[in-house]
Amino acid sequence: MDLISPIYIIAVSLGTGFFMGMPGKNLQRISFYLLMAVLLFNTAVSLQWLYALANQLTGPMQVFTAGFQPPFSINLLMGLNEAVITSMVNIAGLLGAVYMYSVLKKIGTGGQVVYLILLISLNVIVLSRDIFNIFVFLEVGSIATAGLIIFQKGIKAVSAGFKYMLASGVIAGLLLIGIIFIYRFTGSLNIDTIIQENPVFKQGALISVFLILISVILELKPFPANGWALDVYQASHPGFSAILSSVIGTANLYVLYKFSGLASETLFYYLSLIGLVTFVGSNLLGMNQDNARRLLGYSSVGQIGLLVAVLGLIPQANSNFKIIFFGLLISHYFAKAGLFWISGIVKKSGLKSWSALRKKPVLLFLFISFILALTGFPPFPSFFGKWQLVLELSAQGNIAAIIAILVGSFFEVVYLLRWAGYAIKLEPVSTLKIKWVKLIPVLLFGVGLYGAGYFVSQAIPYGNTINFIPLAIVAVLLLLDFLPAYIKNIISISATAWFAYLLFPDAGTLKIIFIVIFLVGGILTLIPGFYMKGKREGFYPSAMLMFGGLAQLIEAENLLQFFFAWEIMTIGSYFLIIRGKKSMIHAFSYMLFSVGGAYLILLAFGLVSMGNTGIGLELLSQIKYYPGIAMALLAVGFMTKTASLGLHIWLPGAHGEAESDVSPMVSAILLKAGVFGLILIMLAAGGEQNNYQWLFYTLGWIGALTALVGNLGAIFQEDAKRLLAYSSIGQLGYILFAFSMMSHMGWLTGFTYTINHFMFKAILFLAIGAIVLKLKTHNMYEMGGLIKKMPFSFIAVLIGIITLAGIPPLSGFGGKWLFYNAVILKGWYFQGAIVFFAGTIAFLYCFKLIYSIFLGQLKDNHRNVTEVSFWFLLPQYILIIGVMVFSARPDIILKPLGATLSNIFPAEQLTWNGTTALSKLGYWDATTIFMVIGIMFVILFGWLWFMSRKAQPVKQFNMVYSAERPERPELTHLSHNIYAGYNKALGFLVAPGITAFWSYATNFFESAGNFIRRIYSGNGQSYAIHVVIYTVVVFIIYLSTI
Amino acid sequence: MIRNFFILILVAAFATIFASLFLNYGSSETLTPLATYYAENGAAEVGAPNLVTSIVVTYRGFDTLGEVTILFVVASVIGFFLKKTKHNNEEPAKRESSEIIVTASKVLVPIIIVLGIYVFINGHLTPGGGFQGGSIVATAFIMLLMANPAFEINHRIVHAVESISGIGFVLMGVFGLLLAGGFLDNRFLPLGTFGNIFSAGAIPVIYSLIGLKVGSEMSNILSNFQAVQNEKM
Amino acid sequence: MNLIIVIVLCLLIVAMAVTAIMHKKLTISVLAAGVVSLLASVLYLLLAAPDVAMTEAAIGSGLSTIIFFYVLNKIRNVK
Amino acid sequence: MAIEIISLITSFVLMLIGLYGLLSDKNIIKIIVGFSLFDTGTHILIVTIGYLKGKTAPILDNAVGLTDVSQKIVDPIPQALVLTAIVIGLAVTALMLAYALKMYQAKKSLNIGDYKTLKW
Repeated sequence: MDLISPIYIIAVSLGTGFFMGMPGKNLQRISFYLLMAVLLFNTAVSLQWLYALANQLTGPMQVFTAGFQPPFSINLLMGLNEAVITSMVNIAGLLGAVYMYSVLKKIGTGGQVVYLILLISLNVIVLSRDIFNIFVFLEVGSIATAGLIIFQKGIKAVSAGFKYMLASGVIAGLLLIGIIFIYRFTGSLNIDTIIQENPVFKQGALISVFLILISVILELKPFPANGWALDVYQASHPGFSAILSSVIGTANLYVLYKFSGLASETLFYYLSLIGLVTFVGSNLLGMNQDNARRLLGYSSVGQIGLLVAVLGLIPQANSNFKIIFFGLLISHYFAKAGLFWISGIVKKSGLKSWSALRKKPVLLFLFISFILALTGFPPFPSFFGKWQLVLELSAQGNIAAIIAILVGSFFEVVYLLRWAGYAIKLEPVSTLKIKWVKLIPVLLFGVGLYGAGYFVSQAIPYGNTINFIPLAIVAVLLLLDFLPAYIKNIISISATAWFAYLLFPDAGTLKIIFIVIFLVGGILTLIPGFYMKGKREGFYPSAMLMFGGLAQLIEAENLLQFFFAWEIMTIGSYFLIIRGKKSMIHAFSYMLFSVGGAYLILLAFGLVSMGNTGIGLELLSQIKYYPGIAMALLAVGFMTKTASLGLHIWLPGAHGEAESDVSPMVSAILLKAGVFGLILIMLAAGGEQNNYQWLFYTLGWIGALTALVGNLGAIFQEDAKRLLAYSSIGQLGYILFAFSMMSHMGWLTGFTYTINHFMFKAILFLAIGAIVLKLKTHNMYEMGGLIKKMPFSFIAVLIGIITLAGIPPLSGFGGKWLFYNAVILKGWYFQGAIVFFAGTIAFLYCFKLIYSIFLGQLKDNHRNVTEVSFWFLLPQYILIIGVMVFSARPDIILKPLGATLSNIFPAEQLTWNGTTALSKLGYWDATTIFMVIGIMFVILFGWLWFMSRKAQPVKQFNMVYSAERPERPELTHLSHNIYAGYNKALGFLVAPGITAFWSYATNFFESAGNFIRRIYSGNGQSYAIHVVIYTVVVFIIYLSTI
Repeated sequence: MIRNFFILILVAAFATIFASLFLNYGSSETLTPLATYYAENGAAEVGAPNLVTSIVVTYRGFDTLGEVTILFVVASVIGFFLKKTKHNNEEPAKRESSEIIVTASKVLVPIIIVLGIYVFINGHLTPGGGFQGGSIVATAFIMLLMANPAFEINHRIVHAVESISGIGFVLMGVFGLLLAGGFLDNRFLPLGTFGNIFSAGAIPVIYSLIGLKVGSEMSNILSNFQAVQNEKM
Repeated sequence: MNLIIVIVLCLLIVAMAVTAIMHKKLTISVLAAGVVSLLASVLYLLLAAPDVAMTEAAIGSGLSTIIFFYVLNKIRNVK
Repeated sequence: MAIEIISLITSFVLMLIGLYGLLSDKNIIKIIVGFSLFDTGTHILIVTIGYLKGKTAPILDNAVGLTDVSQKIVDPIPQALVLTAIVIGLAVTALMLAYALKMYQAKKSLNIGDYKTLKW
């Protein structure tokens, strides 16, 4: 294979550049196309090398300038690394020029030449193996940068450019001093020769290496000596900011990578510290930004910091070093360029004005993809990069670094997702005019990002175990998003059914329960979608993302698959939740808790993998280091999804404000994902006699208190959906409590509760959701007397609350019976009493729910309402059949379940005699109870019906207020504020103390960020001072170690 | 004042870096192996008595390419940065230059240009070369500007010289690649007799092109600053 | 002999540099900086670097100072 | 004391003076002056590093001859490097001055503290 030597990239570009300097009007006209041609040529050359080297059609090529061997002449090296980086540089350069078409045209040949030379200089610094040569071309690059900054008119850009020049002038000086001394001490300027000299390094050489490295680091904008860079990001033309962030950053990082060959152990340690400080610090400060480009600047700085940290943390000999580095780098590259480019399309700088994207679905999709790539969600390369990074750091035992990385990532998530929320949710204030030339680069980078994600997933260990089929279905739905909702609904339901069909065959009893909840539940909750009009853009991809994630969660066999599925599910549910009208803020807090939880899980998985080989899920039962901490982290992580006490504050808003058919999805189904996770770790902990007694004891308490607080919260609600949401918190508290008992009976209770909650909460949320949709209000005091208008809904709600309250004959009672047995056998009397008390509270809100909606006076404006849609009733009645079957014949499920559990908890089993369950303490025959009470019910109901023939209907407004005049309309509703009295006694328990705690924490970080960022005073000279201080401080610390 | 005192302390702290370099400096009596190689083989390999020139033009010619590029970029940037805005495009206020300067420039400019050319053509033999010669040429250009502030026609010529010499430089590099050992190899022309003006392969040609390039680039930069002088703000 | 010249040169360089930094008048400071360059080029001669000396003289003290004066002149005209 | 030690010290002192000017002076022009002094300091440093006591310039004229060259000349490499560095220095200084001019045109002030529209 005959390849074009990389030297031609330089020769052709510079030749053309010089040619473009010729005077003449004709040249001016064609110069842009000349520029494009050269950029295309460069891209082609680097891509052919990439192709040839990646497929091992050729070896790396050395270019010896002037025909002499190094170190006597300057040599360029084109290896696989260089091919990758130069391809990245040239592709972005080419697309960047397309994007900047109008500004490059306007500014004329001078500007085009500068742009071209910038790219050349980047190619050279990547290829060159000579330190001084790299210095020269770094200078070329920084001068060209200073020139490109002023493409944007106005004093802001000019002063930013000057600040940049001052700082980079100082940095260049440091580099030059370092270079000349390294020559003095090693007698060479060639990197490879100097590295060979390494054994004879004298102290002076160490100092010069320090100077060289610190100056390259300073070029990479370490926090806090990076004020100049932020101004540049903000003030430059967005097309150039994109180049600056994704391309120049990349090339400079590669320079650092090359120079890091000179570094000693100590210097690597500093590299990692500097990188981590930058990552955490910069993202902390990013939280306070309102200007989109400045925010992107902070994020850029942070990402580069993370990459510097990786360079310092992971030895380059490690087989996964490259894929970690590449995974993180390529995400940053695509996403940052894409976001800066979009910022030039949106034009307005305030984050809130990005809502203009709402009207452009393609652009919005790309925007969100870029944001998710930066925050490290799957299927983007950064997800896999971060995953592998955490595993490698765990293998080193470097937990502190993992924590720092996760904290920094979390800060980044905070501001990026808040921004995404604005774009998705806020009312657009302006419309966008999009030029094709500006859209094409963004589009291509979006495609590239997904492609890179797939590539990286295949390159990391176990990455090929990821099942991408669910994501493919999501992609199909995205492409079909222009179709009417019912078609997409049919596709989604079929796909969910297909997942279920695929999963069923090799699932055990435990998994089957979750397959039913996740996927059959998914189908049932998708059915109401047929009622929805229009296209419901974005709904089905999100829903399938969530259900796909849930399916994969069940399917997962290793930690990576599990975490992948967990994150996919989280994103899907986020997009579902944020669809509600007032959901922006609630979806945001849901996401913060979810991401926080996910990071704890990730950290725990890191601990789990320590000292173990492989990443199979079975490792959870053989944790070698810090098993207690790992288990606790996992538990807390999963409890963010089950909304246990302390971590529950996101739930009422998120579930309450979600769309009518989304609430049942997230409440009845999604919460069980957390339960699934908890079961997973409990199984791994071993049976009753495990090493984590303290943990499960604590979880039991948390469960009990959650039940109490959730139910208390529910009784004070006037909003029907929030009432149900609080009830979910309480119910999940029961479930957590039951499983925490770690006994046979406890787990049977837990599963019974789980199945029940799935069914009755779906029924209730579907029923209430449909009513809310019809009446257009959530407030119960605005409803009333709907029993005659909506009899089917009434029956469904009635059955729902009977199940919920645990009244015989329905399955809730069975749950209670099992519960008392379990508590007594376990001996958790005190906690059990709390849960019992919580159960009585549940009666109160159940009563309130049915009374205020269906009984009492019909409101005037509801005189003409009719029964809710068939599509909402259908799943409710299917579920009611489920409740009936489970109530009448619980043994169908509980028997095989008990058999499975007996392997784990052999002691104190429940034994079955036909349909009669026997425990140590007594027996329970659900079928008989069901029959007896059913017969009694029919008799009593008939008698009542018979007796009430003569009842006299009362006119609607025939009522007496005992001489009091209701001041507000809601006071005419009897059940309004019905439990005010209890509030006096127990209100302190639901006082928003926990909310206050979280908002205090938020405020603390925000104001810390706000305080620290004041060092960025805007004074260019101060920025130069920062650079010097930074150097001196690092040097003095360094000096003490050599 | 406090701020300046703080900076003084900072600079003093910075001096510790220098101090530690200084303490490790040691003394050196002999050349580095790299320099020894150039000293021993430079004459035979490249054929130029001035070793600095051999290094600048050939061994490290690639640096020089970068350096020329820097000047080129700066000239371009300053070109569009300081470009006259439309509404300022009035006739420059004619500042009559004094008779002496005009006459002196007529006499001196050719001499200075010749001197500059001499310096860069002899770059491989004697001290000096492209940069030095180029800057001398640029000095002549300043004199022209001083004598005739509204100096416009030659601007195009300067640009053309700049372009052509730049392209020529790159072409010389490519010739080296195609006809000799590598990019910017001077040996595609015969090395000639050591010490002659036409010796050292392509070095005189390359260095002259560099000289022209540097001279015209600097002239460009200067004329842009000059142009601002006549502009209203 | 050379040693004494070098010492004197170096003292002058430092003195001029301090002048350049401390002096209130911009013209003086720019001029002093130019002189520093010029003196440096003499130093280069003594350090056996004639090429560098020529370059520093032509560029560092020549062209660079001229550009400074162009800018100063422009600013003064505006004032 | 040897020549190279003195000039080494001078180069360090010059760089420090330049740095002090760069960091302390409010006037943009004087900041640039400080920068150019710093630059000159680095040039002196580089040349000094190539200097060897009692050796001549690296030009192979009749006085040096062609034999045993390495015993007679100073190191030519730093000299080659410094040529490049000087030109780069000029380029940077010129561009900074162009910036200064533009900034002055916009706000009629040379005080660096007046250009703080972007911050935090």
